[in-house]
Amino acid sequence: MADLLSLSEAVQRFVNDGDTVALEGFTHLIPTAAGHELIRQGKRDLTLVRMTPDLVYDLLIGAGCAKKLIFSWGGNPGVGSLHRLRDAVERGWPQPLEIEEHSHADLANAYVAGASGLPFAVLRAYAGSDLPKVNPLLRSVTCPFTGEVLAAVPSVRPDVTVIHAQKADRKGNVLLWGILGVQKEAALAARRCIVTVEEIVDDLAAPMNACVLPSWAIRAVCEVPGGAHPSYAHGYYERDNRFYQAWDPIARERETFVAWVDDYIRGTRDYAEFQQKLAQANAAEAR
Amino acid sequence: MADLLSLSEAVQRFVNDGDTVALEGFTHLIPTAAGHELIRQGKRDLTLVRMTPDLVYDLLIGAGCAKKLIFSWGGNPGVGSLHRLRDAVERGWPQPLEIEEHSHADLANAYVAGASGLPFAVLRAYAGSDLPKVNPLLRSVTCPFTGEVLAAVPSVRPDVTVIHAQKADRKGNVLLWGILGVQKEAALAARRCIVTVEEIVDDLAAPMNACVLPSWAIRAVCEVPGGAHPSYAHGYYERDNRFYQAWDPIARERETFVAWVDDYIRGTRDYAEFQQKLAQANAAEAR
Amino acid sequence: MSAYTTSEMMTVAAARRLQNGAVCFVGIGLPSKAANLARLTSSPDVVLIYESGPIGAKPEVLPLSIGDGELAETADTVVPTAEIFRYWLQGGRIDVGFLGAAQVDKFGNINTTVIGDYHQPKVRLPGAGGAPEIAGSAKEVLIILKQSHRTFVDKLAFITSVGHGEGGDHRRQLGLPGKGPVAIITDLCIMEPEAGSNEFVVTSLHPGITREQVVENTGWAIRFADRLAVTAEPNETELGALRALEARTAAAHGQKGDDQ
Amino acid sequence: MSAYTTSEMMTVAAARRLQNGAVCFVGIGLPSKAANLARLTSSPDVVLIYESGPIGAKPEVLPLSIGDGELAETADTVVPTAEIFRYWLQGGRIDVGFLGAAQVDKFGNINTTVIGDYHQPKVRLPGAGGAPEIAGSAKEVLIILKQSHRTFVDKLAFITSVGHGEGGDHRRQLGLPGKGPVAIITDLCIMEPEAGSNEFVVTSLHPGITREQVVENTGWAIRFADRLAVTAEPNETELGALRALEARTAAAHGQKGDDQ
Repeated sequence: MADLLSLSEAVQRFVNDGDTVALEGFTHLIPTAAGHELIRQGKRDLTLVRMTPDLVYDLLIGAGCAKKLIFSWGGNPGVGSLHRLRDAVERGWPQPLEIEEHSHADLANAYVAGASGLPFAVLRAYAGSDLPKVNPLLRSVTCPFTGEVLAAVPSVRPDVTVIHAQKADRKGNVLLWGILGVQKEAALAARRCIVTVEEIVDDLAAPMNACVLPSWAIRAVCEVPGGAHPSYAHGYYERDNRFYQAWDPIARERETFVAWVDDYIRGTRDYAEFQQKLAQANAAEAR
Repeated sequence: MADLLSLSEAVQRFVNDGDTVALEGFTHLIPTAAGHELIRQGKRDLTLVRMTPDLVYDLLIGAGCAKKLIFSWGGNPGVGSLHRLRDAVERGWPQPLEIEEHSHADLANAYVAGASGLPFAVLRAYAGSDLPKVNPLLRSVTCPFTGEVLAAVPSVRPDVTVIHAQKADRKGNVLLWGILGVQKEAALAARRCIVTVEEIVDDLAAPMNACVLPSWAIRAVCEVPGGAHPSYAHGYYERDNRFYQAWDPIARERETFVAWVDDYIRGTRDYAEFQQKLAQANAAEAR
Repeated sequence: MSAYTTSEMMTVAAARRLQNGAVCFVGIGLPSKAANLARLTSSPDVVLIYESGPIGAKPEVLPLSIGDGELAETADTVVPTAEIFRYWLQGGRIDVGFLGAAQVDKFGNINTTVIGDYHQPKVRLPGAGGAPEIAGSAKEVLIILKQSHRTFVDKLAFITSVGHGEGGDHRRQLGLPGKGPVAIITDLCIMEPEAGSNEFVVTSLHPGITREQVVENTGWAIRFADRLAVTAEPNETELGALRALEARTAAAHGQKGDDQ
Repeated sequence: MSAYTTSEMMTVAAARRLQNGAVCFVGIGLPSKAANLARLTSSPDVVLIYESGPIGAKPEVLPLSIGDGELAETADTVVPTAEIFRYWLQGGRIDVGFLGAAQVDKFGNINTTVIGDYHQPKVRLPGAGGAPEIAGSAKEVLIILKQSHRTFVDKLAFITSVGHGEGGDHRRQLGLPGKGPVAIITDLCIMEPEAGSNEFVVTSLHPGITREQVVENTGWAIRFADRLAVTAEPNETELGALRALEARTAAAHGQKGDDQ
């Protein structure tokens, strides 16, 4: 059974330095609040897995939490580059970042294999692509019936997966809907799973075949309203496109980035205080 | 785009003698009406695939439509044996029936592989079981990362899959809910798919992440209310447990079976007439 | 204590083995009855998963099929059948696989396929269903079936689902993740694997049952544990819950739901 | 005919390539804009699939991300991302993969990974995303991008997603199921693979564009088809629909949604 915990306590209890950590959410329900908490608690040497690293990993990489990144598309969607990711890869700041690069189909299948307790996934992929030349983990397997050679990729089995969802009930059963991404697979592939939610309710009122993660399959549920900002939570709030654009100049230079992290994340006690601070800054700017 | 057709026309158009045919539905939404129509049209030499052969395949086998059965559990659930299946396997009546036997996990994965366009599925299965001794298609594959030896099974790619669902809209988009079984995978694994539905409606009103088969992924939608009898259609009617019990004496002897098929299936023009006849018989018995 | 049948004793004894909070992959028939009795008595938080797709089913009446609507309506969620086998069973999330059987042998191997030669069968049974992979991947397995010479046999014609294989550490050699059957619960007794050999020996006789009865109804030279217990009789709560469950089931279906 | 920009010409020309009823796997940015323009003009029954999960999306405004809520709300259904790649793309159900690119070469191979050495990159691009398998498995592929010396290069530093590989029947030798890129639509022209060599040659110049402009903006010795067409100008319907779509998008997002 999942415990209903504060995010701070959940991260303290379930995330260790050196862990392989997946924060998943495919443009929707990105667990930003959990990313902040990893920075506040100064987690180090993490191997970060995520199909689309996005702002949340730009932050973690720039803040020095990561030693390795496993990913399949690294950009600021609709805006441009992830400057902190590029700085780490290209110039080793704030520390060198090893990258292990896949395609979306590969990583999605790798999560499915992880959730299925299998050591590898099979897919039709990579013929003619240079990716296998730079990632020795992209191998092949031969069909014992047809002789066809297919791609074999290692399954993803994170130590910890963190996802954000719309609702949990008081027992810790979690419901998400809309763009589901690979969250369910990432949650089930992990040894430990933390779920942040918009709200905790008496009754999930889930449709019969909805995407529900039962309480006993996860470790902690944390109520963190707004925790997926600047991405969105279907039924709760929309994507903050302005913030994605605003991120570009913040992350472009090391100085502005460090100042922002010191101010907004290390300088706040928790996500609620961060939200307050951000709202104040936005209000001041609007004046 | 799916055509909205009568069941008779759909079977005529899309099922050929000698085809590999999957009628799926895991205790729920079993496409019985379609099974009847295959008999009415005298389809022959079919390779029948189905996890749980059930009454619908006992019928097809006894009526002489099948040359081979691929399955993983063959019984009359809650009642006992499938007498026509046994008679065909054990005594070759009305013709010899080749059987290819799997486990549920295997066939479910084989449908997933079929839907995924893969030639085989990988699962952790069969170690210590005698099934691979009698089914040469249960092979193995070695993980290129861990060296673990896993089971490899051929994917299922039926020529035709038939499923029953609750609703379609007028464009032919299909919605099902409740126990989903392997229907979606069986539908997508097939070259051609026929869906019988309880009703055709203006608006599916499907929840956002519901199990919907888009019209363009299937060939025909046929409105056949009650078409899953004696199984059930969630939200429409319940399982007719009495019929499962009544089937036992009907199917036990060749004579009673042939008489029943001649009377109720070959002796009726379509499923609606069958239902009428069955209702009359039940009413007569109740008097 | 009111009178009770050997069938009731079997179901109650099996239900007691299911720890509260355990995640249980439930076979239809006897396992489903015992698992639901556990849920209605000592283990209200047991999680019942059926291969058809319901996770966390809490049926008011026993299902007659493995995919009754009652299971879907009372579940926390209903997922595709393939997902049950892939993410939940093979994914290592099942604590207890609860199985019936047509025949078992002394190492808890199960036959549900055929009696006699596979190609010229004396009796053709339904086949594997979900059992081989439940037996392989559940963290542990409970087996429930009525005991007789015909069902407890010295040598299985066909091993559908492996228990402890040829005994000893054979199961580990096969690379199976789960630890296999930890108890066979019958209408006469409870058997558990002997340390080392993993041969099933009687560890508890149901009240009023003699060693001789067990020996007569076992197809191999069954042995008895040194410290042989007597199973506690069904108490009023257990019997009351079981009979109420069966009465509700009969009212709904006209059947008690323990066949097959 | 009202005046139009080269960008508009590119989008309109790309939209025209999408047959009504085609099932299209849509990349974000330019492909998404062109695919939605097709849906709003000549091909109302085109089926748009986005890798995030929506099937049959009919957005009123252009999505800024590949997983905007608008896509989910207007879709026939929304499935998990892994299912999109497994059942729908790899399953062989995609007629047209509609891709953007950072760079292409003369065989329609695509680089979205890196410029310069992989380990010491001059420019680090976002990476593969869904493109390699879309390029491999869609029945055919359309590529849309602005033409310049920097984007149409003689030799790619990195082949992220294969087009016709080294040309000729190389693609078939690789065992790829789809037939690969059938057109590259730019702001200057339309290129199509030459029969046999599968080298992309210009088959249609956009109105007012000269051969010299195309040559100047191509990093390889671009050739022109013997029968070189001139692309039809955008008509009022096309331009009207495109501008209305962009206006709705700008009103909703404060952006036109054509970046990246």
